[in-house]
Amino acid sequence: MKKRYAAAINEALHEEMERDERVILFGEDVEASMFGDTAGLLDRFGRRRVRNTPISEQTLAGMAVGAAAAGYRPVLHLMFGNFVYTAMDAIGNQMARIRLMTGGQMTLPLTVIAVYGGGRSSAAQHSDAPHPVLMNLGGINVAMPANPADGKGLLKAAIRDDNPCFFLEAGGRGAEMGEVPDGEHIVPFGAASVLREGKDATLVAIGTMVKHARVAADNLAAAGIEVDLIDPRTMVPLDYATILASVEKTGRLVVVDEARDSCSAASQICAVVAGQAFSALKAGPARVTVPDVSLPYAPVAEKSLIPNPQRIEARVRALIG
Amino acid sequence: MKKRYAAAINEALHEEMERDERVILFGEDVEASMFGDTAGLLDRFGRRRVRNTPISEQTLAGMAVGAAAAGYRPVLHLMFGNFVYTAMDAIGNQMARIRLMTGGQMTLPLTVIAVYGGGRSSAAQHSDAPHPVLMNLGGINVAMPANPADGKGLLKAAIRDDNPCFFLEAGGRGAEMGEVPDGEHIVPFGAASVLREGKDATLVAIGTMVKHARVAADNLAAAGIEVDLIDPRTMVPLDYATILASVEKTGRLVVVDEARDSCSAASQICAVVAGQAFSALKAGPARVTVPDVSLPYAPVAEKSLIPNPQRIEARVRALIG
Amino acid sequence: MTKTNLPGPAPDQQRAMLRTMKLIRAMESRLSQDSLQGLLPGTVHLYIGQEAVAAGVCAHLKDDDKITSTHRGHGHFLAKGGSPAAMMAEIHGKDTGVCRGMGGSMHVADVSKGILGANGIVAGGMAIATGAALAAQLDGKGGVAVAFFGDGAANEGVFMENLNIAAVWNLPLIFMCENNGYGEFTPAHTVTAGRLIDRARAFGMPCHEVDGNDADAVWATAAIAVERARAGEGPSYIEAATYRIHGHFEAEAVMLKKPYRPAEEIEEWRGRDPIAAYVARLTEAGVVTPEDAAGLDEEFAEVVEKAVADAQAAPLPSNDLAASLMFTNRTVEVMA
Amino acid sequence: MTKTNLPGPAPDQQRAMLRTMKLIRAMESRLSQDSLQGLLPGTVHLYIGQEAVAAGVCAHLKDDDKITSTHRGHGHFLAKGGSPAAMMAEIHGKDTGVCRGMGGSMHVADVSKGILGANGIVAGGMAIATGAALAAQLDGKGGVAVAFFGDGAANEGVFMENLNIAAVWNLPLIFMCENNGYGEFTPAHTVTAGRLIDRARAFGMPCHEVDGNDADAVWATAAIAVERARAGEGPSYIEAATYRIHGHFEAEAVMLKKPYRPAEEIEEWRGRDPIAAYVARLTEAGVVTPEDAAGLDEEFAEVVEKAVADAQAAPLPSNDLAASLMFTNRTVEVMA
Ligand SMILES: Cc1ncc(C[n+]2csc(CCOP(=O)(O)OP(=O)(O)O)c2C)c(N)n1
Ligand SMILES: Cc1ncc(C[n+]2csc(CCOP(=O)(O)OP(=O)(O)O)c2C)c(N)n1
Ligand SMILES: [Mg+2]
Ligand SMILES: [Mg+2]
Repeated sequence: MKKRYAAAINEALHEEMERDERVILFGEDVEASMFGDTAGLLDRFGRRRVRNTPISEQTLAGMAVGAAAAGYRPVLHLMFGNFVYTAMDAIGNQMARIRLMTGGQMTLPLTVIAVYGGGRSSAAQHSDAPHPVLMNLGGINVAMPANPADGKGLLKAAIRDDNPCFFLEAGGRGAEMGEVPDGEHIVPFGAASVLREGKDATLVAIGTMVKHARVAADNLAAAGIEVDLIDPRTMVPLDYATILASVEKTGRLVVVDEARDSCSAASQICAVVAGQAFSALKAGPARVTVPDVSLPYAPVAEKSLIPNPQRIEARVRALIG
Repeated sequence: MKKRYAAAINEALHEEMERDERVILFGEDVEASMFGDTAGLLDRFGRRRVRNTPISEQTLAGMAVGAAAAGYRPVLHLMFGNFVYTAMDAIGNQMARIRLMTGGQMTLPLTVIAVYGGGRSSAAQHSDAPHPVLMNLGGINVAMPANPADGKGLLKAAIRDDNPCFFLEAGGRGAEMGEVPDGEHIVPFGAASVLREGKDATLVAIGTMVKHARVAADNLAAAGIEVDLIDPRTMVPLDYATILASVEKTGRLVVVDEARDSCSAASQICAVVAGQAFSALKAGPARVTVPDVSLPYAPVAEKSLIPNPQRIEARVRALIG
Repeated sequence: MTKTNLPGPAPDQQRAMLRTMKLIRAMESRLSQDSLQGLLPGTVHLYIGQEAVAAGVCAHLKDDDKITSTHRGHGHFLAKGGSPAAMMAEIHGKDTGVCRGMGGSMHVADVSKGILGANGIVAGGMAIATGAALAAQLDGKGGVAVAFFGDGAANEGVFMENLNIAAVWNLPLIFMCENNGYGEFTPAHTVTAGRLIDRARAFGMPCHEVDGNDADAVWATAAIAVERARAGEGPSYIEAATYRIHGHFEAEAVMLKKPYRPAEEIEEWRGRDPIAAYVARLTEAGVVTPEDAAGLDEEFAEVVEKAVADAQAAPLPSNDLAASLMFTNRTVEVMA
Repeated sequence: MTKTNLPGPAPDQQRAMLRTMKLIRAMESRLSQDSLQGLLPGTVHLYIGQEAVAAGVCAHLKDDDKITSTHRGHGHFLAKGGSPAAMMAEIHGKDTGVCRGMGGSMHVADVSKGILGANGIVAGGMAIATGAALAAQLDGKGGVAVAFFGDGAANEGVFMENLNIAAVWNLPLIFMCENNGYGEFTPAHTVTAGRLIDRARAFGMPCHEVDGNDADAVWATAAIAVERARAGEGPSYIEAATYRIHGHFEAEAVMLKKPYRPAEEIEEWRGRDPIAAYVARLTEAGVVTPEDAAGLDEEFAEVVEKAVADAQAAPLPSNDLAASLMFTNRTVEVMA
């Protein structure tokens, strides 16, 4: 059945809270639910398990660790991706480290939801894509669903996972429709999806960028250039095998990422592919990313910095030469 | 004259505070100075300009922004690299963004000092190398001096720079000696130093890793393998030109970085080189990094995870084949 | 509550505050319309109903004094002397904007006027104000910094950190809390233990409560705190009770499934509109005539009209601008 | 100060607390020696002088109750039932350590005993305790969580955030502040405005001050707070005045250029040693004999000796261990 992105996510939360009463949800304004993803949960599950919180991100993230260590499966809605920085001590110094530091004693089945990405004139404090920072921390799984089905399936997987999982929602995409399988639908972490097959190049697109990459791939196909279009779906763990196999076939790689370029996921993927599939490569792997700037408010200026179908298409064409 | 690393840094602070009374210093225990880098400054410059602070990292970093915006040149000693996470909201949402958000009105001549890296059984909350996170933020300069001379010269440059600069001190290296030029000594940001020249491979080593890379390069030379050894010295801005020119000559690249591998500086450099110097490459660019783990306390286990001369040497040899 | 039998503002000062409030209201009423009609790029958080706080506090400040503001920052910007035209252009995302279109509504700033910026991070401006207060203390010229923030921001831990540092170092800083009863869509009392003012009291600084819809009362209270700061006697905390008549942001009626505040509550506060009440008081006292008040409305209607027209006609910022603004001395390049 | 005319511990409980304190002291005295001789991999922050706090509080806790601790965490670990041998092996960095050598002194934890870990981040454990208290509230079985922290940690903003959330949600949580007068090498009064207890009071929870060197007084105060938490009546704050006799960490004498605390101050507090005083009190009251006390010293000397010998003989953790422990269900691989 076709569903909106936010609705699919909301459905996953309903189903998992129904299934397991140790799943609890808290965050700022989860009751009013600006994004619609947590709508209705308070009415359904009550104020014991669904809690509006004070504006105290650092503590909320630390509490998720504590509640998980004590046997619950907390879901924290952190609102915007930039607030990952606000809560970073609890994330980078506790959540990501504490399992190792306790010699594996502590198991942390927790999920953190945050909405990331630009394109809506929200300016520099509400537009970051924080996945590269999370990837560098180690110890945290990171999902970046690009469509309603993956939104539902990855969130259910995250909630059932015994490890800390970030679930990064594509900003401004809440109303987009997509087919969501009926019944129980779970998407495992670490399994990329191949959205299109082609022999000429491998196009990897992350989260928000999948949509643009699809358009680019369609345009390229119309011009006779066929690409493998790969959506990794989770950045940790990252399905390098699928990407490498594709590059072995195509010999060319373009990675599209809404992160700033330096130390981006795109750079990571290009580095690994350059290291592991060098002999298969016919051209240097290419990145289409945001330059190392803060996103501006002015819409045209902002859009010009975020990868778009034209830039992606041009990059693939340049590679093929 | 030969000086210790911490002493060279201390000298830079003395000289810059002497030179410009708008340079001020604050941080936790800058008076007692566990690392020796801020020793004597309070006695010399008094409690107006040198202040021990409460343990409030988030606010200290925000205050550096405010004091800089109001015309001072604050130097904040943040103690350990992991506390970058503790202060991350002020760093990632304010320090890195506010100049752009104000349309360039706000100029932030501030410096943040932090000691990073493992190898001393300090365990996972005191051993991180946070430079990839800082690089991804954009808007922040990052220096990683590997020796006393660069320690002095880069810190003086950072303090005089009109932009936010992180000055990351190599952990556990405070007592190491090195030649420091007499008199005014400033090392510009964005200029790599080439420590050794050779035709067979380009070895880039970052901060703490330069020492190990030197040993590896010496060993390789003894076996007839000559490398260009490059210390980028600053990660933002990063002197890609020097690295690219070297790779054009050697055709091979190994980057050594104490960061966790995913979205590391090593990955960034490999990605850029693979993209820009592909036709010069004889082999895939290689990374020697820390795997995506938290560093353990147990010394042998910890050391096994941090790049060492043997691993570096092996990687270069493998590339040359 | 600080009683209005404190020394109050002189008639000139009252007229100036009325001007400030009317200017803010005129600007924001237009922003509200334009936002609902989809004419603005981003979202806007309006200060309508809280104008007396910015007006009463900023009346005491000079250009050299610093303020930091919040996501709800238009009022503070204008009250501290920011240009209406430059703000309007900013919110329209134009190159002529006070931040060249890079910041928008949530980031209006004019450093030359001591406005260190509205801020999209709740409580994010506070430490910046503390840093500016440290600078003012070092300057030793009697400068002061004011951190404006909301009841919601008072639950961010940095609030306490800043209270502590300001108190320990005796900084010339004013913590100006605008308690409007809500953070986004959550009533403050459901997420706030105890009274906010007691948090500040724990740090041993003078603490004042004031009716945030009474410009004279705010003025009188701020006078005490500003004087204290200028005299080198340290920080103060002021808490103003007020209300966001328009709610959290203009899009909320569309975005939310159901109302989160009682209609009667909104009506009650509309009845306590700080500007209407002030006009009544000043007219009664003969400080202004009804014609004066109407004249201000006309004057600002024109200001707004022109600001909007100019903003609409203004050029967009170039696509290269952001890359050139990140650092003072270089343009960010992309390493493809 | 909470007076000792509160209902106090029974003789059995007193003997148990004396055991706890003596065990901690015996373990740490050895750690001090071994650290100064360079026999331990990392640094150690010793609890010597503060033992009465951990003993008095943990006497009320069951294995299901949760605590979070600090960088100075050996005392809390042992008082809450952690194994001395497993702790010693941990600090030696061995595979038999309670954290398999992965955490070391700053991270001793035993989840099966409700010890959610010492923590190297100042104030880092607090929110973890709050989360555990939330879990206990949801469990509805009268469980309680205790966050141990220092005077220095009380200047981290998260302190206030946690006080607020615990109070708003009425969580079964105890904020156990050990005010030992210093954070590292900085005297607390130079970086702390007002009194810490007033910060907690602002959130409307019961607040107690107690002599942290008097185990009975701590016991009596903790009894009230624990009972309140178990009864679902919400959080409390306790502040214990105490002293770190050994200073911040064992390396400080070597690392610092000059002393940061007066010799007389150290001597004065040595004179108020919580264990010596307790032995005197219990002997006087006939609860223990001098021989009992000496017997404990002998017993623990053996425990320590064996713990050290076992730790020395134990195997190192394998170099692959860290990669296998990051996640529950996979080993971290390196993509070369
Ligand atoms: C760190 C952070 N957390 C959450 C938000 C989302 N947010 C924006 S405004 C707001 C409420 C702020 O309430 P208050 O401080 O009372 O200010 P008011 O809106 O009432 O003026 C929230 C939660 C944010 N912008 N920054
Ligand atoms: C976030 C953070 N900042 C700074 C430090 C460095 N540090 C370690 S212990 C300490 C002092 C803590 O003082 P207090 O809370 O009083 O505990 P005590 O050492 O007195 O037991 C500091 C500043 C740290 N570990 N974590
Ligand atoms: Mg509010
Ligand atoms: Mg202390």
